Amino acid sequence: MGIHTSVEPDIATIRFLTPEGVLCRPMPPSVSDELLLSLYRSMTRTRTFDGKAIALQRTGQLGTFASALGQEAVGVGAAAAMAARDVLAPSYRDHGAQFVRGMSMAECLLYWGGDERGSDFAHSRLDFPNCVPVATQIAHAVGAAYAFKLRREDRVVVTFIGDGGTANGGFYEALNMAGVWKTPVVFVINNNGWAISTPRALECAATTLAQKGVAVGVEGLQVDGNDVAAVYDTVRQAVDKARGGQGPTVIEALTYRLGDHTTADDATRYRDPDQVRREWSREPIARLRAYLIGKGVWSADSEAALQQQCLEEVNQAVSAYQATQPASSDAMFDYLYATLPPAYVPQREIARRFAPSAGGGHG
Amino acid sequence: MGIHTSVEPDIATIRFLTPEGVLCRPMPPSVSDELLLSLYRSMTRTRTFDGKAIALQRTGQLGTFASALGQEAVGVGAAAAMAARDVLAPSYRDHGAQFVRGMSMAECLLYWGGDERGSDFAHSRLDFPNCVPVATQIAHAVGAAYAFKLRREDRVVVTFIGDGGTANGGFYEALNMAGVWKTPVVFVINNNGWAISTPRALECAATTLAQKGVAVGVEGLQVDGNDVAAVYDTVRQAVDKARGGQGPTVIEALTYRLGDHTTADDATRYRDPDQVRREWSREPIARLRAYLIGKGVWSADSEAALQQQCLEEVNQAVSAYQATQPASSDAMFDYLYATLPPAYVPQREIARRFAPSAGGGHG
Amino acid sequence: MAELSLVEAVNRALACEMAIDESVLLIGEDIGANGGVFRATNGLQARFGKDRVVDTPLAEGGIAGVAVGMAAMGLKPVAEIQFTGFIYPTIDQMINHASRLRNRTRGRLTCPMVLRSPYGAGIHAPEHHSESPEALFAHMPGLRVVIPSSPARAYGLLLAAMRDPDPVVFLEPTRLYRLFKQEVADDGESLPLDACFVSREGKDATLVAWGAMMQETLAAADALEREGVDVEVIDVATIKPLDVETILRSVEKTGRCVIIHEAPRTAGFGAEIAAEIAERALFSLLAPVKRVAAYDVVVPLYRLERQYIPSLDRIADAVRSVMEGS
Amino acid sequence: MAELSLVEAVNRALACEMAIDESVLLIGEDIGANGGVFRATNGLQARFGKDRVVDTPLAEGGIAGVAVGMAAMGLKPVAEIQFTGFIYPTIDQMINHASRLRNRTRGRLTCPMVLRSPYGAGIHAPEHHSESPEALFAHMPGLRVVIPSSPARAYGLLLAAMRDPDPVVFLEPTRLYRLFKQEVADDGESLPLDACFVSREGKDATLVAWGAMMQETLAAADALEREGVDVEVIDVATIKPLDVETILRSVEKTGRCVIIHEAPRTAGFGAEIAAEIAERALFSLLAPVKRVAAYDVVVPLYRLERQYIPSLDRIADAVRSVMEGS
Ligand SMILES: Cc1ncc(C[n+]2csc(CCOP(=O)(O)OP(=O)(O)O)c2C)c(N)n1
Ligand SMILES: Cc1ncc(C[n+]2csc(CCOP(=O)(O)OP(=O)(O)O)c2C)c(N)n1
Ligand SMILES: [Mg+2]
Ligand SMILES: [Mg+2]
Repeated sequence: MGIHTSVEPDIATIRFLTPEGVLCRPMPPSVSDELLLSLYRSMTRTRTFDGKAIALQRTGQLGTFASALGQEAVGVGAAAAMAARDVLAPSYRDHGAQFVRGMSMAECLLYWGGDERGSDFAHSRLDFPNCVPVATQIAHAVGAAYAFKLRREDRVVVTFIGDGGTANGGFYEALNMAGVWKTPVVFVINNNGWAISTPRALECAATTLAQKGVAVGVEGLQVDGNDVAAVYDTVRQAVDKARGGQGPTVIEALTYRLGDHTTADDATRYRDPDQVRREWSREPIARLRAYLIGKGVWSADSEAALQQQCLEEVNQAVSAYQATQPASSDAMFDYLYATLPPAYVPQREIARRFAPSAGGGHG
Repeated sequence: MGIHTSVEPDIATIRFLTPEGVLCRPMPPSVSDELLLSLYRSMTRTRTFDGKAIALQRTGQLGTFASALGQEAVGVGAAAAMAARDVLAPSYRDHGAQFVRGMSMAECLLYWGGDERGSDFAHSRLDFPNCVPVATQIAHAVGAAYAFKLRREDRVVVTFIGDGGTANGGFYEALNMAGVWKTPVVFVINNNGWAISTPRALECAATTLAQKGVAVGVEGLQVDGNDVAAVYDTVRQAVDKARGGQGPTVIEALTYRLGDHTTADDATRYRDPDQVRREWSREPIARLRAYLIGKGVWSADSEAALQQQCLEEVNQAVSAYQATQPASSDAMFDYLYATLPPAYVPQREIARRFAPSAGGGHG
Repeated sequence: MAELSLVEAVNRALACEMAIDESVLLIGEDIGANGGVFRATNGLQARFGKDRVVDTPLAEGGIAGVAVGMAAMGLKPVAEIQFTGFIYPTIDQMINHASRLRNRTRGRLTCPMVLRSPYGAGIHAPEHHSESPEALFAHMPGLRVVIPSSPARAYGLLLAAMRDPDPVVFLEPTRLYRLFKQEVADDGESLPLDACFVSREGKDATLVAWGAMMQETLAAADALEREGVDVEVIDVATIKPLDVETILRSVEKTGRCVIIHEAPRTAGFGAEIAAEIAERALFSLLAPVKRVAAYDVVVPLYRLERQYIPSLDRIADAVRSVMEGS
Repeated sequence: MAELSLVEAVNRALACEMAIDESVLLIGEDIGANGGVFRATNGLQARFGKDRVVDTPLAEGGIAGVAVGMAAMGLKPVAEIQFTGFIYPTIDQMINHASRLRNRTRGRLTCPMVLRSPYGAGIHAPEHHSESPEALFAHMPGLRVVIPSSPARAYGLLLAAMRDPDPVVFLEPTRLYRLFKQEVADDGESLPLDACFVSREGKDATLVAWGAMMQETLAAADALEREGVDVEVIDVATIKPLDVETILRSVEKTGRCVIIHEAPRTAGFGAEIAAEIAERALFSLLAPVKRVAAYDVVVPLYRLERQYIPSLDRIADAVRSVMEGS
């Protein structure tokens, strides 16, 4: 039956920087040194934040937390390719992107610290909140993009999903609709090799996840997700394409989850530490640092200053988070409907009556 | 971005007989004249049945009914490629296949006549019943195939889905699992060009539906679904492959729904009659008849005899259907659980008490 | 005022709101040229265009999900699910997103969508076409659930649902789609979304129903009247939030209550009403609160569906038993 | 007999049945090497192999669907859904297939599967990890719904669920997974699937609860005892089919009933119990039937979850009010 068989598409991985930080193709014109420095700073901010968040969790000051360690280039690179007016539909591990979009670190801590106010972003107020039910955000992205297309608004939606999530029907249904409707949306698959303990090979038998696009007539691309330049440039082109009315793109970013799945996970139960060690040599921040230092635009001094700055920012955010007074029991009722229906008003009263006397701040 | 783009796979349509009934490739060795005659008879039976079922519905003697007019080659060809011990997981339009599997016409009428006993097949008792919620049967097929693989039983599952159904996440999730687990299952996509009123182009932007397999690492093939030899031979190979432990195959069969979606539908509301007229020149039965007559193995006499025989069979089935006494109200309770839990026993009593005095037969 | 069937009233409400509010759009399977399998959207694609009356691929979960995304960005999508038997894949999006988007974002994003579906048994439809899942949605905080029982109520309540700033599940009894016609004003006036209708006043017992079961219930009321039993009939119509006050007032007056629904008995919405009565009107009760519901069985194929749907006889029998106080 | 936590008891029941019955297999996300996110399947893949402890792709609808297919062919799949917040995509397969395969085929094909899931709030988990959807499943004809409240009950009821010839939804209170240990026999003895447990006898009022709420309920019983109120506590455990007789007997004795659950109040399973009492034990009642349930709100993020879960105070308050007859 050979000749009739659907062929495995030949998908090449887009990359500019090798793991050693050496150019393997000329940097695209869109990627200036200035941009790279800004992406570098964003990645470093994210990593600093992650370290602190894990520490807070370990000391009982934060709930379960999903770190982006090792995957910073995907979120940062993709978000940097968006215009401010565009809309992000994130998963739960995309604070790298959200920080670029203007979400504050204190908001992020509030969310993982068990407080809905963390999703009431002061900036990028059309961005969707974190999405925990895997793959459900993809339809939101397509629906939002449909709205923009219908109203001829110049906005593009960028959405993220993990490798594991691409096995879910919700991903497929929405991707398919985007293909039919040619909505202005970019799907970024954050392929970090694992869905909790499930390795990529047990999630899907296809060679790449980019080829998911083939099933639905949507262009599929694969990038080195640890090369922020490749992520940025590829997403930028896909965003431009979407903006130009030429429909959606699915981009598989190859990266690696260097940490546990979340603070509730212990990856040593299922993952070979040698694999993790190997992957540390490919991670995005050191790679870009090597390149920037090689180009003479970065130094040990600038690094130290940046580290300091990030730490300060994180510490300030932690203080703000910890100073936030917990919401009252009314907070369970007041945003449920535009106006609380009379049927539920007595319940709000009961909740007030049984509320424990107000506790301290967060954490 | 051209060079990195996932390519549209080049999928050729497998065909032996042209619409005129002329060989365009040598018949495969697996397809003898004897087999073709038997397939021809099966297709004719199905078509005769469909005509009668529609007439029954129009005269108030049957409920809503989904005819297979024009698509007989898909069901018949695929089912003929199965061993008796294999298992079928049909959709709701696959009585062509079910008749080959031994479902009686009276059973089929009972089902569409609103009686669960129609799904208590006397033959092929492991076959799944009709499946109305589109795409939900695909997971059943994969689960069943998993059972056979686990128990090292020499059984393969064949399942059907419409073109419209392939947009559903249930199809994708199950197909993906089959790819990962290499279960012995064959997915036949009955692409009849329409999902009720929704044309193929509005269901999916991919060029073929066979390429859905690319997304999940499952081989995908496309056949002329009006060429029963092509359907038979392709499914046969896929069944052999599955039996040999080499995993699943998805086969898109290109056909056309010559009738309304169901008796509740009026396709003239949304479909160009010229398209239907054109498609009549490609339908599977006349095509095979032309070939068989050309080969000298079929004649006007044998045709008349077959028509007569099919009519008699159908009429007998109608009589049996009409003579079936309606079930009593107990029928709602007695197969709900292995043993009706005590909590629901009083309800069975109430139902008895309020049962209208027994009515007549079906229809 | 023209006489309209319930499905025509739905059509008119959709057309009315689409004409007034250009953020309203319709999505669903076969709602375009085909006008929906029941013709609820008949003519609307021709009138409002393919961008606002969108034939979707066959993916109910996806339909609900894109509706959430559209609504979050300020559109007012009205999604049609072809039959309630296929509504289950929407539950994930309805409970995990539609119903809580406002809450999760402290009001920053909202979800003004309507999920419409033909609902219930009684039309000799095929398998999986006759389900009554209102109780599932009624249990989800943040949703509204509305079930009209007449053309006029369908028109007014659907307008209200489309104008509501929060997600509404709108279930349309297929059995009533063409059963009778009624004068329906073309005035764009909506009905309140959290008030029961007292469809018939009476003093001896309170009958509570909704949707198509209002037919058997009102017929039972007529039959009982001939026996000298004068019942009050309440059409709940807005299942969630429930206007329990109207029901309690009636039960306080009559002292007896029979609740009727087409969904299976166990954990059906009738239980909620009975529970509220048991908590808040107990001492007014002269007789047990009875539920006349479908049995706890799968909706049978159509040969038995009339034995599944609570009948006038069953309702009347229950009322007679509460009149005897047992 | 060893002291086991609830999650260890689940593990032991799974291991026991897999050893006895080779048609039992486990499927779910991260149940293999990882042993499940709560370790319920810890060690089982190593013991029974990858073919019988199957790590699935991330697709709950597909998991339920393949379980139906497996069960139809005679396997006994036990599917784990990682958290009840992700159980909604299984509903379609559970209501449209699992619960009715036997009925649809007149017993020709059956569906002996178990759908397990950690359930409920109270462990400071992230968003969507704290849901209590038992009422949804309880409304589906053809299913069984089981919720253990202790290690011993988890062991015996899970064995029974796996041995039952029909589909069972088995919800395991995460809050109890490691809260306490208890002696659990390793004897392979199952518990009945349609009988409530009278966990504490008393004469003044009947408290009805299940799952993790048994904690607050029993604690409230203790507190009330110190006030001189002697309550009976019933652990429903098998929500569906409901052993209402045990509850009615108790209410007939005490004349008072308070029903406690962690799911939102409206159309929660407590309504079903209250409705049954209002119909069948009305004249035994000395006070209104009260429900102490979560509010009709979305489960809040963890800072407020303790205000969401019915507290000992709320329960005791309700009992005091029924003791006063109001
Ligand atoms: C629908 C659903 N099922 C299960 C979970 C529990 N869960 C959280 S993350 C996760 C794995 C996701 O893997 P992947 O999509 O690769 O994203 P990653 O966490 O690796 O970024 C699972 C199973 C969930 N959140 N949603
Ligand atoms: C999940 C689901 N949604 C909607 C329907 C209603 N419906 C029945 S058939 C059909 C179209 C199916 O089209 P296709 O898959 O191409 O199969 P065909 O009928 O053409 O054989 C629809 C929408 C259904 N049965 N199941
Ligand atoms: Mg991953
Ligand atoms: Mg079709």
